[in-house]
Amino acid sequence: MTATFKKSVTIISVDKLNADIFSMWIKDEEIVSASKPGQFLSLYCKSGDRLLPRPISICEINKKESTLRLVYRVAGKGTEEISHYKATDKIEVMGPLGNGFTLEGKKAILIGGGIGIPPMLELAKQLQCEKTIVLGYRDVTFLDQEFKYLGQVYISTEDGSTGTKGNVIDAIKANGLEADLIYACGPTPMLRGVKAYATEHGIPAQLSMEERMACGIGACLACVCKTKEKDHHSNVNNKRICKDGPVFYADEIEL
Amino acid sequence: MTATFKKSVTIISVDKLNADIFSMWIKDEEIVSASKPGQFLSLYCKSGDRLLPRPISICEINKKESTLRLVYRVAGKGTEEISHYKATDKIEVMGPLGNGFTLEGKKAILIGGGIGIPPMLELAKQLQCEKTIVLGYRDVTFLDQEFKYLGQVYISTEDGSTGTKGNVIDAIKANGLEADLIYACGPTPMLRGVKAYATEHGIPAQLSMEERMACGIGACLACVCKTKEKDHHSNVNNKRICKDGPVFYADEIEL
Amino acid sequence: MNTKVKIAGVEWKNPITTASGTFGSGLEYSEFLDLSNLGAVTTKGVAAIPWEGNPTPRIAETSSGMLNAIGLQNPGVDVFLERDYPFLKQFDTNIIVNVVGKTTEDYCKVVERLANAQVDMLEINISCPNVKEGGIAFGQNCTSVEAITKEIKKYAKQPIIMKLSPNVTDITEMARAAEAGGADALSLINTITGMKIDVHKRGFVLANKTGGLSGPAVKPVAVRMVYQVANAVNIPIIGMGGIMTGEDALEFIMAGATTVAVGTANFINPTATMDILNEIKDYMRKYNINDIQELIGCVK
Amino acid sequence: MNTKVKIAGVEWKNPITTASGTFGSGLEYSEFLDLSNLGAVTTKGVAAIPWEGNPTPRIAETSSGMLNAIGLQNPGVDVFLERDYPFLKQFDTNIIVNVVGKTTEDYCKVVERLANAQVDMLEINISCPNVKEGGIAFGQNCTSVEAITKEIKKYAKQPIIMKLSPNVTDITEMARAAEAGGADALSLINTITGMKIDVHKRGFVLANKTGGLSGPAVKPVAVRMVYQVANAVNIPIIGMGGIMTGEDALEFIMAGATTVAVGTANFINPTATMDILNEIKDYMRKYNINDIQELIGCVK
Ligand SMILES: Cc1cc2nc3c(=O)[nH]c(=O)nc-3n(C[C@H](O)[C@H](O)[C@H](O)COP(=O)(O)OP(=O)(O)OC[C@H]3O[C@@H](n4cnc5c(N)ncnc54)[C@H](O)[C@@H]3O)c2cc1C
Ligand SMILES: Cc1cc2nc3c(=O)[nH]c(=O)nc-3n(C[C@H](O)[C@H](O)[C@H](O)COP(=O)(O)OP(=O)(O)OC[C@H]3O[C@@H](n4cnc5c(N)ncnc54)[C@H](O)[C@@H]3O)c2cc1C
Ligand SMILES: Cc1cc2nc3c(=O)[nH]c(=O)nc-3n(C[C@H](O)[C@H](O)[C@H](O)COP(=O)(O)O)c2cc1C
Ligand SMILES: Cc1cc2nc3c(=O)[nH]c(=O)nc-3n(C[C@H](O)[C@H](O)[C@H](O)COP(=O)(O)O)c2cc1C
Ligand code: FES
Ligand code: FES
Repeated sequence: MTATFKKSVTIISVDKLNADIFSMWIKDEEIVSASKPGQFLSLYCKSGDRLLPRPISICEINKKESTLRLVYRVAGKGTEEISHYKATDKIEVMGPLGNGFTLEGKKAILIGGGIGIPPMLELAKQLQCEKTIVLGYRDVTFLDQEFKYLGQVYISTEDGSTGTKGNVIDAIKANGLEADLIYACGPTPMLRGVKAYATEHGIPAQLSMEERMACGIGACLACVCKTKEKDHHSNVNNKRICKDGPVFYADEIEL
Repeated sequence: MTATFKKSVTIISVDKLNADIFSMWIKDEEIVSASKPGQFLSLYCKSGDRLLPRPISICEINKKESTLRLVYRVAGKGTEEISHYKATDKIEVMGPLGNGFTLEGKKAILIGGGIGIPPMLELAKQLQCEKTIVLGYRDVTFLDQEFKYLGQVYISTEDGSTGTKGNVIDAIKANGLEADLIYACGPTPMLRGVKAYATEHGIPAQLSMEERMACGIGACLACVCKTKEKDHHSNVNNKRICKDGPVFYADEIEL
Repeated sequence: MNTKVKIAGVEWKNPITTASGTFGSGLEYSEFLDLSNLGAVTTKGVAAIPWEGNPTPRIAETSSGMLNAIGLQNPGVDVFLERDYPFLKQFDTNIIVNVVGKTTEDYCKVVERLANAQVDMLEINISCPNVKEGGIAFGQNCTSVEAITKEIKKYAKQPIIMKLSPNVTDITEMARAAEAGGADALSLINTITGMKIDVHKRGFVLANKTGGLSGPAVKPVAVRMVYQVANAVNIPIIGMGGIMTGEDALEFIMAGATTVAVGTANFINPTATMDILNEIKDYMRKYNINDIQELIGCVK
Repeated sequence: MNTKVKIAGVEWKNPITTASGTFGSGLEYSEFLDLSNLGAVTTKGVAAIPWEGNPTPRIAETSSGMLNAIGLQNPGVDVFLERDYPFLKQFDTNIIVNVVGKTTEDYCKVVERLANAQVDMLEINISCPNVKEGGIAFGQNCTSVEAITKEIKKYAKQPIIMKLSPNVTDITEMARAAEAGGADALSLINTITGMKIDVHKRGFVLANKTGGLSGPAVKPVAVRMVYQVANAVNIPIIGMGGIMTGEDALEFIMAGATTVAVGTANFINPTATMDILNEIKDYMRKYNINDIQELIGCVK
C-alpha cells in the first residue's frame, strides 16, 4: 500500500507552454517521495462552487528537490482557475493516486496523445530500456523538445504541420516502429487504436485511462471501466480507474 | 438620479486595524466622483458559492486621488474572504448605492456604534457645522484617533475600558451633550435608543439602517423596513433600505 | 442569425425574459440596460390589493443559491396599472405580468383588470412557497391546477402561462393538468422550499422560517424538470432556475424550453440578461446555428 | 462533554455516520481515519445479488453540488458478508448496512441474510433515483412506503431505518407512512433528481441522463425536510444532505436530527467526518453545551 496524502502544497512555478497548456511545479516531500510515473494527483479548486477534484497526471518527479511537475490543458472552469495560480500560492491536492505504470519490457514504444503526453515524460525518464517515443497532436506541439534526450521521438499531427500527418498509429506505421511493449496515454479513440494495434501484433500494452472522478481513492464507484473478467473487488465486470488503474493492460479492459 | 456603477476596481491597500477590523482603499474615478457620505458599496466575493453582495458603507472619499475607503469587520465567510485581498488585486463592486446623509443642522451629534462608526468619518469631514462625535464600542476602539481632528470625540465602551462605561446614550448624558440634529449609524438596539433620545428631546435624527440585501438597487424588496406612513413606491408601510435609505429620519420609520 | 421565437402566439425578439420578482417592474434595472433589448419583461407578482409581504430578514445566502421569503409584497394591480404599466409601455418589449392571489377569485380579479391593458402575456404564480394562503397550495395538486387554470382562462384575454412549483413528486402531472385546463404555456421552475438555521443564534435565519431556494444550486433540478415536461406536454415552456450564463440558458433551451427567464443572476450582475443574450449569440456564431429554433429541445 | 446519542435503541459514541455510497465499506477511507472514531459506518447499498450499476459517465459537477448515477453497483450480500463485514467488525463502531432491491422480495432477502450478522442497524434505500426498477419507485407513494416497511420488519432483527426521497410533494406523508409501517428511524434526504446538459456536445453529461443531486447545494432543502419530519413523527432522524462543516451538521441537529451523515464532503476531504466532529465539539465548548442532546431539535 502506497501512502496517500491530502494537503495544501506550495506552488513553485506556473508557466504557459502554449495557448491553453500550462506547466506547474509544486513542492512537497511526502507526496513526491511516494510518487511514480503513471500516477496522478487530485487538484482541488479554491472557488467554493467547484467541489470535485481535477485529476492530473504526474509529468515529472524531482526527488532531490521534492518537487513534482503537472502539465495541464485548460479544459473548463477548474483548470482555468488553476491556470491563474502563481508561484508561492498554495494548492490543495491529494495523491499520489492510482497504480502507475509497471516498468518492464526490453524495447518499448511510449505513446502519448494530446494531454496524455505529460505522464509519458517521467515514464521515459525512469524506464531503463530501449525506447521510442510517439507523440500525437492536433496541431501545435508541446513538451516534445523535452523528450528528445530520452529516446527517438516521432510526432504525428492531425493537420500534418509536424511529423506524420494523421494519428500516432499512422506515425508508428510510417516509421516502421517495433517493440515488445507499448505504454500509452491519450484520448479513448487513440487508446482503442493502440489496443487494436497491440492485439494485432501480439504485443502487451499498458494503457492509462480517464474517467470523471469524485473520491479518487476507490470508494464512490464513479470512475469504472468495463473489464473482461469479473473483478475481484466489484464482483462484476467493472474496475475502478482511480484505484485499480489508471493503468491497465489492454487485454484486461473493454474499450 | 445618481449614477450607479457595477465594475471591477483596483485595491490600493488592505490594512488590519485590529483583530477583526480591516481598512481597504480602492480606486475608481467614476464611483468616487459620484459618492457621498452615508452611501454604501456592494462588494462581490470571488468564491463562486457566495452569490450575494456584501454591503459596506463608504468610510472616506478622496476625490483628488479618486480613492475610497471601506472599513469592515470580519463577520462571516464573505468578509473573511475579502480580508485576505491584497493591494493590486481587483474586487467587483457596485455603487455608490443608497441616499446618503443630508448635510444640515447647526450643531450636530454624530453617533457611531461598532461597525456603524466608519460612515461617520466621511460625514464628519464633510459636515460644515459645529459637531460632537460619540463613538460606542464593546471593548477595543478603532478609527477613534482619526476623528480627533474633526470634532470633540466622546467614547463609550461596554466594559468601561475607554470613556464612559455603557452605551452611546450613556456617554451623551454623562457629558451633557446637546445638539439640534443627530446623525447615527450602528446596531438596531442602539438606533432604537437614539430614536427614543431624539424624540424625547425633540431633535430630528438621521439614522442609517441595515438589512440583508440581494439586488442593492430597490428591485427585489429583500431589505425593507417598516414605515409610519404608507410608502409611495410600495403602497404599503415598507421602505427599501438599499434604495430609499439606508438613511431615514427617525420619525419616518418603525424601529 | 435569428434569435426570434414565438411562444403561445407571441413573438419575442429573443428568448430572454426576467424571472418574476427579481427585476421589479424594470425601473431600477433600466439604469443598467435598455429594456427594449429583452424578449420580454416579467414583473413582480401583482395582486388585487396591496400586499405587505413578510417580516425581515427576507433573504439568506446559501451555497451557490439564496433563500427568499419576500412574501409577494406588491402595491396592487391599481398602482401597477397607473405607474408600472405606463413605464413599461415605453419600451419595445413584451410585458408579462405575474399574477398572485389568495383565492381563485383574487387571481381572476387581477386577470380581469388586466384584460384590456396592452399586456402581452399573464404568468399565473400558483407556486410561491412563501405565503400562507394561495400560492403553492394551488400548485401541488393536479385537480386544483386544472381547476384554477380553467377558471382564469374564462377571464383572460392574453395567453396564460401557468408557473409551476418544483415542490412536487411528479412535475409532469402538474404540467398535464395545466395543459388540460387550457394553459397556453408553462413557466418552470419556481423556487424549492428550503430553510437555513443560524447555529450561533439558534434560530431561523428567515423570519418566515422557510424560504424559496433559487440560483445555480437548483439548476440541475430545473433542467431535469424542463426536460421531463417538454416530453410530456405540447405547450411551450419558459425555463428558469439558476441561469447565470449563456451556456446555462442553452441547457434549458436544449432540454426543451422555448424561452428562458433570468432571476437571481440579476442581483449579482445587473446586465446579466444582456450578457446571457450575447453569450447565446456567440455560441450560435461558433457552431453556425442560423436559427435558435434549431436548438430548442435538441437534446433527447 | 457528552456526544453520545441513542437512536432507535442503539448507542452511538457520537452523532456522525457516513452517507451511504460515499464511503464504500470504509476500507479506502480507513487509510485516512480510524473508523472506530465514527458513531457508525453506513455502507454502500447492498443487494441480494451483484449489480453492475450504470454506464459511465456516472457523475457530473454542478454549482456547489454533484450529480451521481452510479446505479447502485455493488458486489452483492454474499461478498459483503464474506469480505466487508469482517473488515468492519474490527472497528469499535456501529455498522449500518444500506439495503437495496428491485422488488420487495429482494429487500427482504438481504434483510434476512443480515439478520444474524452483528450488524447494528439496517438502512432501507427506497429512494435511489438512479435505477430503473425499485429504489425511488417505492419511496414516492405513502401506500408503498408503509407496505414495504411492514414487510421488511417481518424479517429484520435489527432496527430499521427507512431512507426517504426528497423528490416528493410532502415529505411528512412519507415519514408518517414509514412510521405507520413500523420503521424505527428515518434517514433523509437521499439525492434530488437532476440533469446536466453538455451544450457543446449537445447531449447529456450522464450516461443515465438524470442523476441525484447532493452536496451543499441541497442543504437548505434537506434542513427544511428534517425540520418538517421531526415535527411530524415520533421516531428519530438521521439527517444528511450537503453537510461539509460542523455548523452544517448542527443545523440538522437543531432542526431535529438525532444523528447526521456526511456524504459528498468525504470526496473533497477524506477526513471530513472527523473534522466535522471536532467542529461540533468546539461549538459545544464555546457555548458551554455539556450534552449534545440539548441541541437536538432546539430550534422550533
Ligand atoms: C487519471 C487522469 C489523469 C489526467 N491527467 C491529465 C493531465 O495530466 N493533464 C490534463 O490536462 N488533463 C488530465 N486529465 C484530464 C483532466 O482531469 C480534466 O481535463 C480536468 O479535470 C477538467 O477540469 P475542468 O474544471 O477544466 O473542466 P470542467 O468541464 O469544468 O470539469 C467539470 C468536472 O468534470 C471533470 N472532468 C472534465 N473533463 C474530464 C476528463 N477528461 N477526465 C476526468 N474528469 C474530467 C472535472 O474533473 C470536474 O469534476 C486527467 C484525467 C484523469 C482521469
Ligand atoms: C447599508 C449597510 C452598510 C454596511 N456597512 C458596513 C461597514 O461599513 N462595515 C462593516 O463591517 N459592515 C457593514 N455592514 C454589514 C455587512 O454588510 C455585513 O457584516 C456583511 O455583509 C457580512 O458578510 P459575511 O459574508 O462576512 O457574513 P455571512 O454571514 O457569511 O453573510 C451571509 C449573507 O448575509 C448578509 N449579511 C450578514 N450580516 C449582515 C448584516 N449585518 N447586514 C447586511 N447583510 C448581512 C451578507 O451580506 C451575505 O449576503 C453594512 C450593512 C449594510 C446593510
Ligand atoms: C427575491 C425573489 C423574488 C421572487 N418573487 C417571485 C414572484 O413574485 N412571483 C413568482 O412567480 N416568482 C418569484 N420568484 C421566483 C423566480 O421568478 C424564479 O422562478 C426562481 O427564482 C428561479 O430562477 P433563478 O434561480 O434564476 O432566480 C422570486 C425569486 C426571488 C429570488
Ligand atoms: C456517489 C454517491 C453514491 C450514493 N450511493 C447511495 C447508496 O448506495 N444508497 C443510498 O441510500 N444513498 C446513496 N447516496 C446518497 C447519499 O447517501 C446521501 O443521501 C446524499 O448524497 C446526500 O448527502 P450529501 O449531500 O452529504 O452527499 C449516494 C450519494 C452519492 C453522492
Ligand atoms: S473516483 Fe471514486 S471510485 Fe474512482
Ligand atoms: S436589496 Fe433588493 S430592494 Fe433592497
